[in-house]
Amino acid sequence: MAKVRLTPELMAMRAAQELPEGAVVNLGIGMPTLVANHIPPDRLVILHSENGVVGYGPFPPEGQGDPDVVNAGGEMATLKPGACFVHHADSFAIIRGGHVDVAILGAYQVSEQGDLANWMIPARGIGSIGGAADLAAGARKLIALMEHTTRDGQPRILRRCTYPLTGRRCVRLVITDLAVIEVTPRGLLLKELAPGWTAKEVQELTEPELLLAPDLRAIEV
Amino acid sequence: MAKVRLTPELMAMRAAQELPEGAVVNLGIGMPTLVANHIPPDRLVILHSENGVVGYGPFPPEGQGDPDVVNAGGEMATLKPGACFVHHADSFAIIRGGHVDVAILGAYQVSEQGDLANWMIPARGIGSIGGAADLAAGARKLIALMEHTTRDGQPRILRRCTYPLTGRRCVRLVITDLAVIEVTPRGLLLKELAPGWTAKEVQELTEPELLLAPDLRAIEV
Amino acid sequence: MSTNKVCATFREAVADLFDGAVLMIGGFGGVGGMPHYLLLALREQGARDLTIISNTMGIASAMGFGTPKGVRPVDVSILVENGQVRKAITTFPTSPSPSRPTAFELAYRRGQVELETVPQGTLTERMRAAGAGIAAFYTPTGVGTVVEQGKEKRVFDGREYILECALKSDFALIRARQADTLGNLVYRGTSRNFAPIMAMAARVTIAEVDYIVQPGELDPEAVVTTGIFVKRIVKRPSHTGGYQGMGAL
Amino acid sequence: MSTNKVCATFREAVADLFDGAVLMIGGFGGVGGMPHYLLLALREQGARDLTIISNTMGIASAMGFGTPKGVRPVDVSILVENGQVRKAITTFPTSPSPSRPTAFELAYRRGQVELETVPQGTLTERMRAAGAGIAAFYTPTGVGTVVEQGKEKRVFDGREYILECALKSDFALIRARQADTLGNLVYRGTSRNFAPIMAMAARVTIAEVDYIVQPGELDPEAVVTTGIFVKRIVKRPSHTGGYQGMGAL
Repeated sequence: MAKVRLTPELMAMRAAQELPEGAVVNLGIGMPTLVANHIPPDRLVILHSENGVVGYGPFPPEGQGDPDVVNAGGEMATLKPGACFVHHADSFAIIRGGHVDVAILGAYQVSEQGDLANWMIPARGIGSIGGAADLAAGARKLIALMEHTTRDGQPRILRRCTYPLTGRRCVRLVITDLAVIEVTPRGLLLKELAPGWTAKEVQELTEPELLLAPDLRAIEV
Repeated sequence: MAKVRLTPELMAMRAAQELPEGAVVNLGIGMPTLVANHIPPDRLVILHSENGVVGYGPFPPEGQGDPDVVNAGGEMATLKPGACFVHHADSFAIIRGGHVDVAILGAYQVSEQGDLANWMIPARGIGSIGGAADLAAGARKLIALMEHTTRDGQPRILRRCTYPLTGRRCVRLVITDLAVIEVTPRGLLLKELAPGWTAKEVQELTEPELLLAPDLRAIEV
Repeated sequence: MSTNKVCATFREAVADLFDGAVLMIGGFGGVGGMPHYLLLALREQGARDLTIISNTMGIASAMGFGTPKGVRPVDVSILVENGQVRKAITTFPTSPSPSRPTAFELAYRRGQVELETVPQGTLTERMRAAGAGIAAFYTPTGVGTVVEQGKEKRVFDGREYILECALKSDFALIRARQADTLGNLVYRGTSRNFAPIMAMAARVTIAEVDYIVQPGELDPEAVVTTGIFVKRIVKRPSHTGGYQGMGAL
Repeated sequence: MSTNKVCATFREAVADLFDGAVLMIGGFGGVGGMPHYLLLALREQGARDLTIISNTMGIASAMGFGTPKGVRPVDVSILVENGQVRKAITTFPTSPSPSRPTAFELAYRRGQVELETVPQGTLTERMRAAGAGIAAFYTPTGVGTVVEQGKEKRVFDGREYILECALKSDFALIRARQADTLGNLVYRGTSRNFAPIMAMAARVTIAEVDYIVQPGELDPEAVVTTGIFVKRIVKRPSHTGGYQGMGAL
């Protein structure tokens, strides 16, 4: 079986499976915004974006967007029936107040303990923290959606993050192009593998030791 | 000249003179709400009420009110063009944030230093503080509108309040049925007298010593 | 995360209110914004030892506020009289008229209930803080008065402030004008008052509304309370105009 | 307490912005909600040593956000490039793409500007606190990260929080859809974002709007920012559709 790394679209499709009916969900900038396109139309998921929209939907067709209806990445979005707008203080009240059931954020690094680093590359000397620290503090469940390794093949899932943190012990689930890993009190639990990959191969690209789920299986999207 | 105590309506008329064009004004429960009826129609004064209306007007004609448009005393009010509604947190942000130019509140007692007591009669053992403490802390100028003496003729303007305070050093002007008195760093300055009253007579009904304004004159309404 | 927020009856809407629950109840004090039918249902349901967070402890039924003689508006007094209230956190425990005391004031004098009196802006801000994930804040309200007793004081920029803590609840009973089935709410006039803030601060917010519409029927720019904050909605009887509409008994 | 809030020109609206002023600038980062014409007028007016409080430090002009090739959206970068900015308090000093740096990032690397990076919710809440008379508050955001450095930490209910202080400004430059002549504002879509909060927190709030109407023409239930918070309003040119309408240079 050929070893396949999941594309961003496939990762977004897998992440969409984590969103239960009725959940209030925040999608971070970058890859996570793709998740909006993969929520089944018959599943009622309330998408919230920190720039003040509740109830947005998939991206509009090319050229049909409204610059006054954008997501957290500044990309144009559509509105679902029942959407509404809130100002920034209310938007972060939703986040920090524990009203977001699931947040999906991109990450540079995630640690064994669920620490998240996603806002600054130390070598750049300057970074943009945006709303990520608030989501890390406030979301009931935080999912990191990230590439498993750096461009030169080094692990991004580490014993300890080496980049400045966005939040401590906040990540509950990691979805990468290679695996789905749960952060548990006992350690990182490998639950799913990208097609064609073995646990051993994923372990080699992961710094902390992975526990194997009894029902370890292939990612299905 | 006959000695006259100002009626509540006349006191409200006098208080209305303190509201400059463009001012944001909060009127407390009781006598202060009467002030709304005595603002000249051509003077733009923005009346704010802590229950969440900005830009209300005089009382409606008997029987024509709307129970969903009331003032802080629960009395029905009218809306002026450009009125809007805000929720309670925004309403008190307006108050505590220093956006109210003038507040006019009733008072049981006012002290020489401008302390205000208007929420609890100790003998009753229970009282209602409402929004008065917030107004005392937040309004840029606080005017106490009150009867000069108790029912049995004792002073309500005291060296020190004997009732529980609503706020310290917050009252800037006192308008009573007998006088208009400014709270200054040097003490209480008697500025205006009710028709037929002398400074000496008012002093006898006032505990702290009154300074006399150079232009002491009769209240005109 | 239930997606069916519409309750068929008021009884169903309050069925799980438990003994000892902390409850926010909307309304400023008069008839507007008061969740009359939820209060009536809660009296029938009978949960006891309640802590009530509300602007007044039933001044509408004490004062009447324009209702005709013999007609009495519904407010929290009906719970007090029914012995369901253990404690109040409120700004107005008493009515403006000492000769027409609230049921709560009478119960307080008999030592049957506890009372925490809080300035209105502080009460509101404490609820908002709970809803917004803020643990505590420094406010100037009440400095130099009994309000500061037992609280930390601190100077910022030369001015004294009091530390006040977030105030959350198990349930909020509020009234709105319209809801869509997702729980988005719009209000009418000054009856908006505490409802949007209580909705944020309660674990379960239950809204009593005049109309329920489909998602998309409310203007997205004019929604005041997002459905995120509302767990249950229930429609008032449509025949309740006039004083009945104001919840009169 | 002036009652004539309508300015005839953008130049007049920003005439008294002084060297060293602290300025809030609305918008999330893209073209929506950005006070384009006020920014252009401020560049012409020339006030220097400004402290800018804004969500981004000009990522729209770095990223384009859908504008055609050769067309560049107006944002705070024009002030940075003109040497008017001394310091930024912001959540996004950099653009998402390292290969398309903001003018601010380049100036920062040259040591020409100061930077305070603040989490977005904290930035917002600090501004709201200033507008609401709250001196400081305890937030969980940033605990265990560099955000907590130099700040007081405190445990409430077993959880750690950071003390953050109110953040006010001399001026706020915001954009809204419509104003009435009293300064009441309504917005459009996600372009609402920071504007209602900045309007509370600034001593002088200046709103750039598409339409100015008479008092009474806005729905009292749908006004988002009360005129109490708005000191000046100025109308955008009506001919600015398309990318011009988005403030392109």
